[in-house]
Amino acid sequence: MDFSLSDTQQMLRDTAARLIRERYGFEARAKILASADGFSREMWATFAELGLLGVELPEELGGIGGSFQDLAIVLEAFGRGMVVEPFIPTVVLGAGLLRAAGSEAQKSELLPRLAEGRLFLAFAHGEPRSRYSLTHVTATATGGADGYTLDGAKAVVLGGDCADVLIVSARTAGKPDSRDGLSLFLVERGAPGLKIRGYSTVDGTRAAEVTLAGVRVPRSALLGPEGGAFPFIQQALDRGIAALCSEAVGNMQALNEVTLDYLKTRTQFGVPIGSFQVLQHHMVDMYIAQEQARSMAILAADRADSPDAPARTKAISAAKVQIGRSGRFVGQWAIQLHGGIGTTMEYSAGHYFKRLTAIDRTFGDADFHLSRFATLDAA
Amino acid sequence: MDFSLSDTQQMLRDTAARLIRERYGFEARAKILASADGFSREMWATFAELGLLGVELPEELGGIGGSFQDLAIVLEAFGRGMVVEPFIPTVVLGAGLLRAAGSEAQKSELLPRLAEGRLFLAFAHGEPRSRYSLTHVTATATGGADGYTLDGAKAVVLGGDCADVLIVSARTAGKPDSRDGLSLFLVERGAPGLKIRGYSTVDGTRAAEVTLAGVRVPRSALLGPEGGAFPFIQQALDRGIAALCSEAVGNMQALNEVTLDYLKTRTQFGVPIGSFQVLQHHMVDMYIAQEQARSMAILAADRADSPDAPARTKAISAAKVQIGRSGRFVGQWAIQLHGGIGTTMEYSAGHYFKRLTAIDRTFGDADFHLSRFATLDAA
Amino acid sequence: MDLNYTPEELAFADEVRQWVRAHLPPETRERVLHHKRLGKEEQVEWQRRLHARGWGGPRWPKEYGGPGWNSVQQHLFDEVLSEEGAPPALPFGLSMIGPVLMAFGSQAQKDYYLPRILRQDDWWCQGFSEPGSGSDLASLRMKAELDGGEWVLNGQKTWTTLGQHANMIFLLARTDPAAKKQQGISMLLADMSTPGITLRPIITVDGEHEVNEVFFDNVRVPKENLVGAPGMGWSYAKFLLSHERTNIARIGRSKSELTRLKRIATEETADGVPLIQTPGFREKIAAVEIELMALELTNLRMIAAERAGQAPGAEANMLKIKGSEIQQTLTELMMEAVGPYALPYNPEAREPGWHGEPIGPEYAAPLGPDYFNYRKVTIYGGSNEIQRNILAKAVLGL
Amino acid sequence: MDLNYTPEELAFADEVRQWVRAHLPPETRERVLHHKRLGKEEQVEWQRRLHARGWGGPRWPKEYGGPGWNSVQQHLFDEVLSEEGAPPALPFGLSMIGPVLMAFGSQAQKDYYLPRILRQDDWWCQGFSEPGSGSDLASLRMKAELDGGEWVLNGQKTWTTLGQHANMIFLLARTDPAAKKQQGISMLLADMSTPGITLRPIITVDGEHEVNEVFFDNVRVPKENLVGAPGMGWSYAKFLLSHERTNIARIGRSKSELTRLKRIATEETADGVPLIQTPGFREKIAAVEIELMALELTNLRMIAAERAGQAPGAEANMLKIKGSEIQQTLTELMMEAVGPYALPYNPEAREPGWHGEPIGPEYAAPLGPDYFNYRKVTIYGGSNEIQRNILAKAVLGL
Repeated sequence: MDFSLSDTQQMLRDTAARLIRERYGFEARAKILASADGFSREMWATFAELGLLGVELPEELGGIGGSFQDLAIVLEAFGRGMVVEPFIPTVVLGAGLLRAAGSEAQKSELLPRLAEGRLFLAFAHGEPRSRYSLTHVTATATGGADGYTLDGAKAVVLGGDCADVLIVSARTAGKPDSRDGLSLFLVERGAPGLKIRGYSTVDGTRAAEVTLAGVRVPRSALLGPEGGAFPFIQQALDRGIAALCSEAVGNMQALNEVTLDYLKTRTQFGVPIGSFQVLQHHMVDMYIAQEQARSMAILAADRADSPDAPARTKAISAAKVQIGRSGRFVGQWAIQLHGGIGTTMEYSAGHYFKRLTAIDRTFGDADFHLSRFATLDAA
Repeated sequence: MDFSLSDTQQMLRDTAARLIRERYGFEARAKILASADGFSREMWATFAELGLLGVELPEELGGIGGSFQDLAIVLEAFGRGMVVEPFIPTVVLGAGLLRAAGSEAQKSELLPRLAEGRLFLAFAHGEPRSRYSLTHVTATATGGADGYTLDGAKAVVLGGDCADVLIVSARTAGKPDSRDGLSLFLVERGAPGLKIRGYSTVDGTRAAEVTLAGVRVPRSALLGPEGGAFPFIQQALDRGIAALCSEAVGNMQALNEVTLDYLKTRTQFGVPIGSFQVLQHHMVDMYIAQEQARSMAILAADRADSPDAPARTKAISAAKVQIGRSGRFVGQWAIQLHGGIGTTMEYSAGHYFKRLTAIDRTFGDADFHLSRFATLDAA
Repeated sequence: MDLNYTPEELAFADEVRQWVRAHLPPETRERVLHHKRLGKEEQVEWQRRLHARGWGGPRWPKEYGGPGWNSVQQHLFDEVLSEEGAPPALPFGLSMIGPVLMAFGSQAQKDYYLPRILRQDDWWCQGFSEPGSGSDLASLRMKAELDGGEWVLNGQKTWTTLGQHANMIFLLARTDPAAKKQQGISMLLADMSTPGITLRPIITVDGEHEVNEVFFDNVRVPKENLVGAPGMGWSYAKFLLSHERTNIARIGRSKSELTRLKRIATEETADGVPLIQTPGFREKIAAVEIELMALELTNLRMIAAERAGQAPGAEANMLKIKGSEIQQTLTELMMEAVGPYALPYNPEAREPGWHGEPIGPEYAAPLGPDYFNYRKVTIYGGSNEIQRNILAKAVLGL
Repeated sequence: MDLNYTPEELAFADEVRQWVRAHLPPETRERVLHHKRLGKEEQVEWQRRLHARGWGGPRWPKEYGGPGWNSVQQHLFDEVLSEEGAPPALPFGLSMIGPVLMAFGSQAQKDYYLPRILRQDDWWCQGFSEPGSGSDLASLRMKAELDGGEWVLNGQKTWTTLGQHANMIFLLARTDPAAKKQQGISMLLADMSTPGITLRPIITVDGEHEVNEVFFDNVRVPKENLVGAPGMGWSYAKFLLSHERTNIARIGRSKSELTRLKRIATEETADGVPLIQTPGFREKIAAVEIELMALELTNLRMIAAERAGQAPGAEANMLKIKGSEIQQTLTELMMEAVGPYALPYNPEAREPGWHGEPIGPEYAAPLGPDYFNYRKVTIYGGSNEIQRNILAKAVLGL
């Protein structure tokens, strides 16, 4: 048992922390949000330069050959900065799926570009009626040896707005809610029949509604085995959840610091409001919520790449429940302790709160994962 | 809309309050608990003298012809006193069932005795595996024109310990969980084959496990229509719940008063502990919980005898949820605010807490009724 | 004891309902029920229609143009209007400065301002909070100095709701710098177009412009714009805040929001089952519905006590606490109900004239922002922590 | 970072497990796991067996007869013993007065008392709380006056856990009445059989006799029974309470209680479905299981920090807060699980030798009483409110 950081991890932590501190302050982020893309391509190039896009990639593909735990260190720092660039869609989901399911040709074509910051990916899986279900896929892929035709609609595709290549899940067989018959396809932006409607999300990141109407892709666009994509999809989303957990911990810790600082400096009735016992106890409970969340984020990062799917999934669901509940508690109380100022755009607390709220809505909320955990447990 | 008390209600309130104040103090109650029966027959005689046993009964049967709301006034006072005599089993459930389902002969034989304090009743309905289900009855009654033979087991029969007559539910037809085929029977204490194992409950009232092995009863022991007892059972338990709600409000209010008094008089660190803001806010929330519970107890009493079963049942379930949640909150926090002293037998707070806990376990807990309410609502 | 309304009360409610259905513009109703933005003109027009019917000031006494209703009628009126999707009444004139002027204003102020409030000739806003004084109003620093026949105002106000629409402001300022905290504060009225007043929007995290900062730089207002006596502003403000409690539980509105939640939970599905039939979510809806039932009865008990001549004391603060918690739970459940579709930010969809294609279900657009917006209801009008302090002291004697 | 135990650590845990399985009397194990009462002899016998194996003081240093384990080994030892149903270690000697004597006792006290603690020759109890001083220990009033070669004790102690079994008590008394609150308090040891000491049971609401009042009426104890220096009792007590935090989260025990809850929820049914498969109850179990997983990891993080030489500060108080809340939730869910069978009160069923017919399921008898009993865990050892005060001050700087 060892909770200490490796040398690589310490290096990554320091690098990411310095970047956020020096170039991703509240004002800088506000400018990025107000830009045309809603994120910064320049910042993305900096991520590439610093090696943050290739943490998990092998050296021969331009990476540093690290683990998911190494990546989690970066994500925690990004949580503190509320980084809006499409890091989870591209690096955690996209690169993760390519590494797990891709052919050598697919990997060697795409992953070096990704490590260099020249490729955005997005995972187009959820559908308008799927809510948080992993298997409710009604998009279809027909054809075979000479390529496929894709039809369907994909909902709230994170990073879908700017993705160069979409990884689209579609049915080559099976009933709408079956685990069998799911396949993944690489679809280039600009493919005829592909429509991407981009938009901001409430927390300032970007997403898209995607429709596919007779989109033709070659046989080589198939990612992984035809009809056998479910385990890859499940693992990709488990990785996505683990990433959100680490990000949420950075977010919560920063929000707690801002709130604690406010309690110490804001005076009312002639004393700092942090001298009121009720506010002190809420702050203590927010700190405990953060530490409990941190423990579960560590677990999630440890398990994210485990091949033991049932155990992994159970740990990941447990972590998402804890993150959802802690994030809700910390977020709501941070606003309450701030009073009016916490509800304004000009102050960081409300933005952290929105991001924590969005994280709970992403890849299954606390109730969904509590139920999944309970079902796995009873099984 | 009118929340004021009628003259009868004011009279009942004053009578019951005086009785509790003068003769049912904490010490007096402790003596009653320590007695052989676990309750006071003398006290029961006093209830009879004061007319409290016949509030709902028509004058010709020895009552005062009042409503359930009138009875609720008495129950609230009894909640304050934590009265352990089998009032709900005898007066609310037993007399209620007799009035609703009984023949003129049954009523005129039993109800005057009951009003005079010479008859204890109990409703033997729940079974070892029924939990809170109203229809899970596996006890059977076979026979017909020349009488019935009863077989089965009844669980946690409130007041079963001292009942002179048990009202036993049994199947004359139908599957174990069906609404159809349920019948009620009057079974005299001492009937051959009837075994009553009495015991104390955690809150100091009395109950019994009842087994029936070939118990013979005459045809005239049938209470209400053969096979058609379900509506009577449902209404009886709705009345029982409404009674518990009123009792719980008296209980909560007394417990809050005791706790508030403790906060004002107990000093630590040189000041009354009620000067600590965290304890103040908990006390405020306990007060709010009590008032919300009071509102729902008023609703439950208003609806207890309504013939509109779906609307009644929904209101009763809502009330039981509120009572369960408020009672749990008030009870747990009352102990916490008291500290050690609240956990001792010598002090009233712990006894109120136990009674509130027992009330949540009786006739369906908050979760059971939340689910019932939600199901009725979606229907 | 009788929990039912009398036939007369039911007939009254029915009369109100029929009238509202006949006179509330359908597009206004639609916007209110679907949480789209309301235009200023729309709001003014509705108040004028109410006033024309004699219902412009449902809590006002007859002598000032009110209908002279009792507390049950006032409650029923609120309920029906909420259920029918009428725009919520603006409190600033009707329930804030109006009652203060009735109680403490000069005859001239009453004669001039009160009819204008009923007709919505003036849109009032409030100037109490300052950047340094949130819950602690007594620490305010805005100054008003008498110079010739005029008060000269200097300072800053904040959290001024809908100040962008207002032409009048009532405010607290320190007129006697030597006096101790609460003393030396006076209440003044100012025309928003007076030179020296500037307004800066505060954009809240939901992206909306609802509140403002208001700056006063040597703003000169007539001497007559003082309300009542100098130095009494603090006690008038307390009087005002106790009036603002009216309808603070917002039960009628929460009931219509509960209906909306159920409608959404009927549309939304998880694994093909409507959320409203899914254990878990179904029970969460039931839990808030029961809380709301209880609060409605608690409110009715207080209304009955009020009609019986018992002025509600600080117990009424529990209506604020529970009422605001219920409002927040409802917005949270609606956001939860749409799952991932709580994420898209689509403010255009809330514009009165927008007819674009929605992102996800058509009801989704306001749900995320409303959840963020409604965090305010446990903060404004005295945070719930302040409400508990008051209850602890006034009701429990702690 | 590696969340797995090392092979050496796993081998250690396995060694402990095998030994416990071979040496824990099955009937003791049964009673612990089913929440029946443990006899005094049974408790003593278990401690002696542990001691014979060299494991009598798992946190004690080698020089005083401990095994000299690191924090991970200590944690694993606690875990395994909890899981295997060993009687919980009595804290009074091992984790309370023992460490105080090691740090501050005279050589004679160490030589005499420490081995006796490991062998359980003495059963110690604690005399800190007084009727007037719960959380506020500094306000205590018990007096100790030096008279010749002896201290004369007068006063009253309360909440003395298992005092009915004890032959020795350590206590705080005021030796200098002139000194200010915390000063003037000393720590003393007394033989419970000294004339003038009387014990009165306190029966708690669950009907059990676990705590006592202890009265001192001119009780004379030798001068040598003073611990350390006079007037230093307050700081020794703080030292002691910080040691008592060890294993305060009681995670091993909560894990075995979770297993017990799941077993009960598998037996119990609602409408024929086992509770553990019923949505609602299933999710309640899952929620506490996740809380416990998180707390276990939080605890391991602190243990790792401790092994790395960082003494855990007040952050450890969060283990007490969360750990006690989880224990209470578990007792509450077990009580809920049995529904109406939480009502019968059947204390005989908890007696070691009882073999009567249970009322309802055989596991039901302790569930109601345990729920009532466990309210204490958020009260004793510094209530959770006090823990939050400490965290606010020491960790957050508020």
